Amino acid sequence: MPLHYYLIFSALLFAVGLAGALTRRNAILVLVGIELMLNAANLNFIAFWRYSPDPNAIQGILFVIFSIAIAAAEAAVGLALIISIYRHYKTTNLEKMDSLKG
Amino acid sequence: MLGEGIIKGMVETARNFVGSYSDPERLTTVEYPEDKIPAKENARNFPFLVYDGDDAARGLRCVACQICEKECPPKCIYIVKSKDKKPDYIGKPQFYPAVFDIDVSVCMSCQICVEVCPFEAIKMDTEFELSNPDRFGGLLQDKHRLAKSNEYYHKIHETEAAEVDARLAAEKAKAEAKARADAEAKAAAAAKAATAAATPKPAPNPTTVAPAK
Amino acid sequence: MFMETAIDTPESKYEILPKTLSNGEMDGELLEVAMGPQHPSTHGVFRMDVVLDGEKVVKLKPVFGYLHRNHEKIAENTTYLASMPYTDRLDYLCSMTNNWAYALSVEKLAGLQPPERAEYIRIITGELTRLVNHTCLVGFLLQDMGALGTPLMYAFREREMILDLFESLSGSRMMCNYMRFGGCRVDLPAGWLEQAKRAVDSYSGFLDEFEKLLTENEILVARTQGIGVLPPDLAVNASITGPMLRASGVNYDIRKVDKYGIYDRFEFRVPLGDHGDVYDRYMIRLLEMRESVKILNQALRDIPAGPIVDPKAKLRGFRPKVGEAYGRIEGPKGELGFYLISDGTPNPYRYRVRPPSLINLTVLEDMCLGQDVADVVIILGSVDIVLGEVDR
Amino acid sequence: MIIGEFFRGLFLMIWRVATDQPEAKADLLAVFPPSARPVISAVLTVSPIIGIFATLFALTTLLERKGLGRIQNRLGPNRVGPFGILQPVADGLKMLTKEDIIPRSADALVHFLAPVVLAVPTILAFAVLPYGRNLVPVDMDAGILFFFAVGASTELAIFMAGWSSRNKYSLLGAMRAIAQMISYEIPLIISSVSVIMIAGSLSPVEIIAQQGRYLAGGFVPHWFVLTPWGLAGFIMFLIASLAESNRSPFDIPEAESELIAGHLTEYSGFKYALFFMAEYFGMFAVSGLAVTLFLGGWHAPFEFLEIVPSYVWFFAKLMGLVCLFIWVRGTVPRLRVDQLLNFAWKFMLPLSLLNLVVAAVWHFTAAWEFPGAGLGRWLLGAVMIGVPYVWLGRALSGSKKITQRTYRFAD
Amino acid sequence: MQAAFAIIAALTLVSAIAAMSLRNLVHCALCLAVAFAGLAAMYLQLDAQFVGFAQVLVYIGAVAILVVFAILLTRSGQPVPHSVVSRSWIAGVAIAVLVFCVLTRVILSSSVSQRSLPAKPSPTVREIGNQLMTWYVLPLQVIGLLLTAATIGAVIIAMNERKSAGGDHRVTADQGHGHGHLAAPTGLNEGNATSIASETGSESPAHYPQPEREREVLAK
Repeated sequence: MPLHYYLIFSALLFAVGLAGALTRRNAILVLVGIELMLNAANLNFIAFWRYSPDPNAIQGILFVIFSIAIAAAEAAVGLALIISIYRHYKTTNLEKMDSLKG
Repeated sequence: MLGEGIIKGMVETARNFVGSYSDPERLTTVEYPEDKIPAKENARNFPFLVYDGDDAARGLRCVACQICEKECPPKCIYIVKSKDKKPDYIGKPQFYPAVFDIDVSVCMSCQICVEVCPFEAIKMDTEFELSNPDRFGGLLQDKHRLAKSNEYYHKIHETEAAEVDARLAAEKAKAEAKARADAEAKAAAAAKAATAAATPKPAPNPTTVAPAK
Repeated sequence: MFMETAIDTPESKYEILPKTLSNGEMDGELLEVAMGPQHPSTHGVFRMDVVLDGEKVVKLKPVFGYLHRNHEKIAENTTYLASMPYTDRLDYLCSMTNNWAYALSVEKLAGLQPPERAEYIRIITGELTRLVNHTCLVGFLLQDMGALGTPLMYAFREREMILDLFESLSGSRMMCNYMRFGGCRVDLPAGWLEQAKRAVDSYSGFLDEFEKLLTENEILVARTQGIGVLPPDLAVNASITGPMLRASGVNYDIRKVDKYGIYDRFEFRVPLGDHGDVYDRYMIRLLEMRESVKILNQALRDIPAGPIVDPKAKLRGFRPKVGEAYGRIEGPKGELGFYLISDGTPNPYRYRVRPPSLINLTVLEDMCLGQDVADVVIILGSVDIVLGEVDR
Repeated sequence: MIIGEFFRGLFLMIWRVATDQPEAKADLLAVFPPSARPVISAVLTVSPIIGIFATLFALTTLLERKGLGRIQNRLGPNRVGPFGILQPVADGLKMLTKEDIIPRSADALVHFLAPVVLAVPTILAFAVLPYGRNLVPVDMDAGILFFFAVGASTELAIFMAGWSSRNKYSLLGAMRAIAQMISYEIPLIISSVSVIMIAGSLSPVEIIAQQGRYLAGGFVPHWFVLTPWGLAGFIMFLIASLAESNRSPFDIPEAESELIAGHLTEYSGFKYALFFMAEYFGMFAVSGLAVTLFLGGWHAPFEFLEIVPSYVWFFAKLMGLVCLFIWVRGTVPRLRVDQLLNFAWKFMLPLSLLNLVVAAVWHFTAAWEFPGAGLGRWLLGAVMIGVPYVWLGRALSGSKKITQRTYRFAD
Repeated sequence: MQAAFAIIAALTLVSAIAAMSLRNLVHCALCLAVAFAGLAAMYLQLDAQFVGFAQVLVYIGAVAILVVFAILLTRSGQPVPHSVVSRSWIAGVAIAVLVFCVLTRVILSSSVSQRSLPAKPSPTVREIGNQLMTWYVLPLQVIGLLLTAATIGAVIIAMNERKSAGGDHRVTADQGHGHGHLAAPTGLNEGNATSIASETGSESPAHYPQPEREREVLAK
């Protein structure tokens, strides 16, 4: 199975995540979209590693492990921020969080 | 140290676990339909009517005085007094209950009817297996189902029944003695003797005893 | 949410009340839960409308009356004697003390004096009832705490012996209907005293076992200490009585105060707690059981022979003279009193029960605010209510 | 002909499994065409696992009810069949014939999917456990990681159950369940990391192989539980696995006296049975992992007992742990949520991290050569974990000022 | 191989689209979990076991749960009255489609993408660990630091700010909703308790001595 199947699938996933992040009103779903995009990128790393001429060079895997760790940290902080914002504005609708004043 | 109390508790439960095999005293469970706890002598469940002799219809002690009907806290007794009279154990003509119903589903087994009955006619049964598919009719006990012999009463409440019998016998003897004495005296006093016969304990005429309300 | 651990600040209980509650709006983060009437641990048909912030209680409203049976009005329409079996059903765990309190008030009304032996029997059955009640209570309390039946089953195992005693005495295990105005209904059957002595002797062993099982258990201690604190001044103002009041450190026991019956002849002490929390209420009950065992040992030793009913007492046609009386005893749950007004007829003109369960329940919200849902259950358990008595 | 071969293969398979021989399935698989072999092989592996654990589940429910009954001085179920042995069958029939109620306002699809989603990972977790000398369904290089990964995905199922029921108790129960499972997953994983560190492998087979030696003439097994860090890790693993499988005293999510039944409140019939089964399967899986990591897996306690088939030891140890769980359940009351989380974060987590250090010290003191070095090592490890245990325990209970109270008596 | 890829890809994609387009946020989160699981399956299919399991452990076991928690804590589970997408959704979709087209163009034009599958590699966990502890030890430390910082930061951000929120959340006991009904006047001490007892009882207050301070040790 050629590599570009995976790459196109990954691009599709990335586009879905991007579309969600750009269009949804809810802050949580925007974060979810970003997570999807990150995952699509991870898939690329794995696919390239698997199809690389020397699969025993495992940089691709290590990159994904680091990326997963960062994504987890990002999700935790991002969601904490959203909860904090919700406490303040009583909404998670991004279009209503339009004032800088508290 | 943390965990000490929990370990102590676990030792205790282990002791009970082993104990339930080695020491059957610990198991209070009785496997009901096969084993039954023998009824205590004072046990009470639902009332029944005592009759003397063999014939339930003739020997019924109840004179339909309706005291129990009035005193019954949940009002589960229904009595209709007869039109005619029949002789009681002394031989005196008394009314008898034409209808005597107890709704067991309402009865709360308080024994007050037994305590207030002046004629020792209603007593508590120890029978409790009365479950019935018919919720209304099956639990409404009429005179025929309620009537149980004095022998049965002796069987379930030995001491109490013996006392009751002794008391009734004494009263009967007293009444007979009095009747004999009176008969020897005057024929004119016979009517008066009849009223005096039962003065000590059982009231001569139920209607005068029933609390006027 | 799971990162916020243990905000345990009972003193700030008023601080966390959101303003929105008072004008009927619910804050977005609050959750209103109706605990009951069909809930496994409300000890009957009882409802608590709880407003929760996460798991913390910010408002609690007890709702009762589901079991209302019109007890007082029924009693005003039947004879004095016919109310006696109904008192069994008030607090159905301790019918003997209910009977006693009612008999006591009728005796006050009618001027009856139970004979010596009857008084002893009353003390014996009353203290046995206290054992039954407290045993059940600690069992249920630990069941509410999630100890999955083990303490409850041990408690029931011991209770069984006392119920057997009650059955052979009065004919019924729970609905004893045993006391009568001016005495008791029947005399003790042969061998009863020996059986009672055996039961009482084995009770200390059971209490030791029970304490070993759980009193030192870290989980129990952590669950109960400092939970549901009832300060003594609040307890007195809310007219809390019984073990709950004594757990708050107020020395008030009607057995000592009124010396009703012949309690002045017995040596016993009244245990008092210092913290007024659930743990104290639990321990006070265990300690009270030990004191009850002491009283029982004395009473079973000293009981005299003699009649059991005041000869002046009448079963049929009982009409006390015009007047009023309030008889009260130290029931296992608190002060149980019956207030009666007689107008000379066979029925009381006014009949009123002072139910300790209901009055002890009034401080439930004050004890529960700021605690967890899980604590509400054990606080309710430590109040020791029986819904038959609360709703009447 | 084919049928004869089939039965010969079947017989050989059973014989080889029973006598601990490798390649049990080979002859039976040879009967089938090569293209069908992977599927047949998988079926031959999966069906006995599910069958055995389903039977074990039935037996354990009976054992639990009987054992709890005896602990509570009751008789336990004794009506269905001799000594109540058929009680699980009766329970199962009852569950299956009960009406399946879906609340009107519930999210029907999620409500339906929740038990399925819960059951799948719990069964998957059985895939990596070695049940006997040559009985391991999937010998995976990252087997332990797989176990924890599938274990982590059960949380979502519990959330689905709680949320879709549209019941406040269910939701509260689900929130509690998630908080609890996430908190206890960390000590669970960290306490097994000490074993992974010492063994230097994530493969259960390898970990068991490292515990296969015997000391002192074959009477002291080289199990990890017999080292200070192993003992501490084992106890912490057990506590955390009690919490992971929602067993008393950590049965907070379905706390009967508080939340009716938590996330199970709105479930009935077969779905409820699935939840119930998944809970027990989870308990088996996590006990099996405890056996694998700390108790030497399928190895016999003494060398001369190695002649007994290895799977007997595995299941004996497993049932021993299950009995311990039942015993604990019969004794202790339930913790409160915040206490439970406090316990996880303030006690279990530091202690399990410390246990890693102790394991490292143990590893590096292996080179000690002086007389009494073994004992010295042991004592060093025990002190290193014991002192913080006492100290942390005191700190944990000290925050609530738990003291032996005294009571006044008034005359 | 192809079939497995097709099934996994379709499942992942459908659930990803569902996660981004459903109205009910909890459904979105659950679909997201399915998408993550599909990606994990795809990693397994690409012989990256360790990463696949790590994906399940982290994404399904933690991130999806966090998302669900955030949804519950912000009460976003209820359906919203207005549209779920923003006013500029057409632009957003257009950008996404554009990005996809560009990416596809690049992928298809690259020679790398036509590479076929080499022999199955066997990266053991031990190897990954060795790499992490030797060549990649600095990134590992940095990641550790980042995770610690993120944990602390998340806790601080999400911490309950009621204590600082001040007045508008506070009510006093009296204006509350009937909490004061049993609140005792301050200063009622045990002496008052005694006097109350003496009112109801028939004996004089002298008979309610404060219990002797005899302290009995509970332990027997």
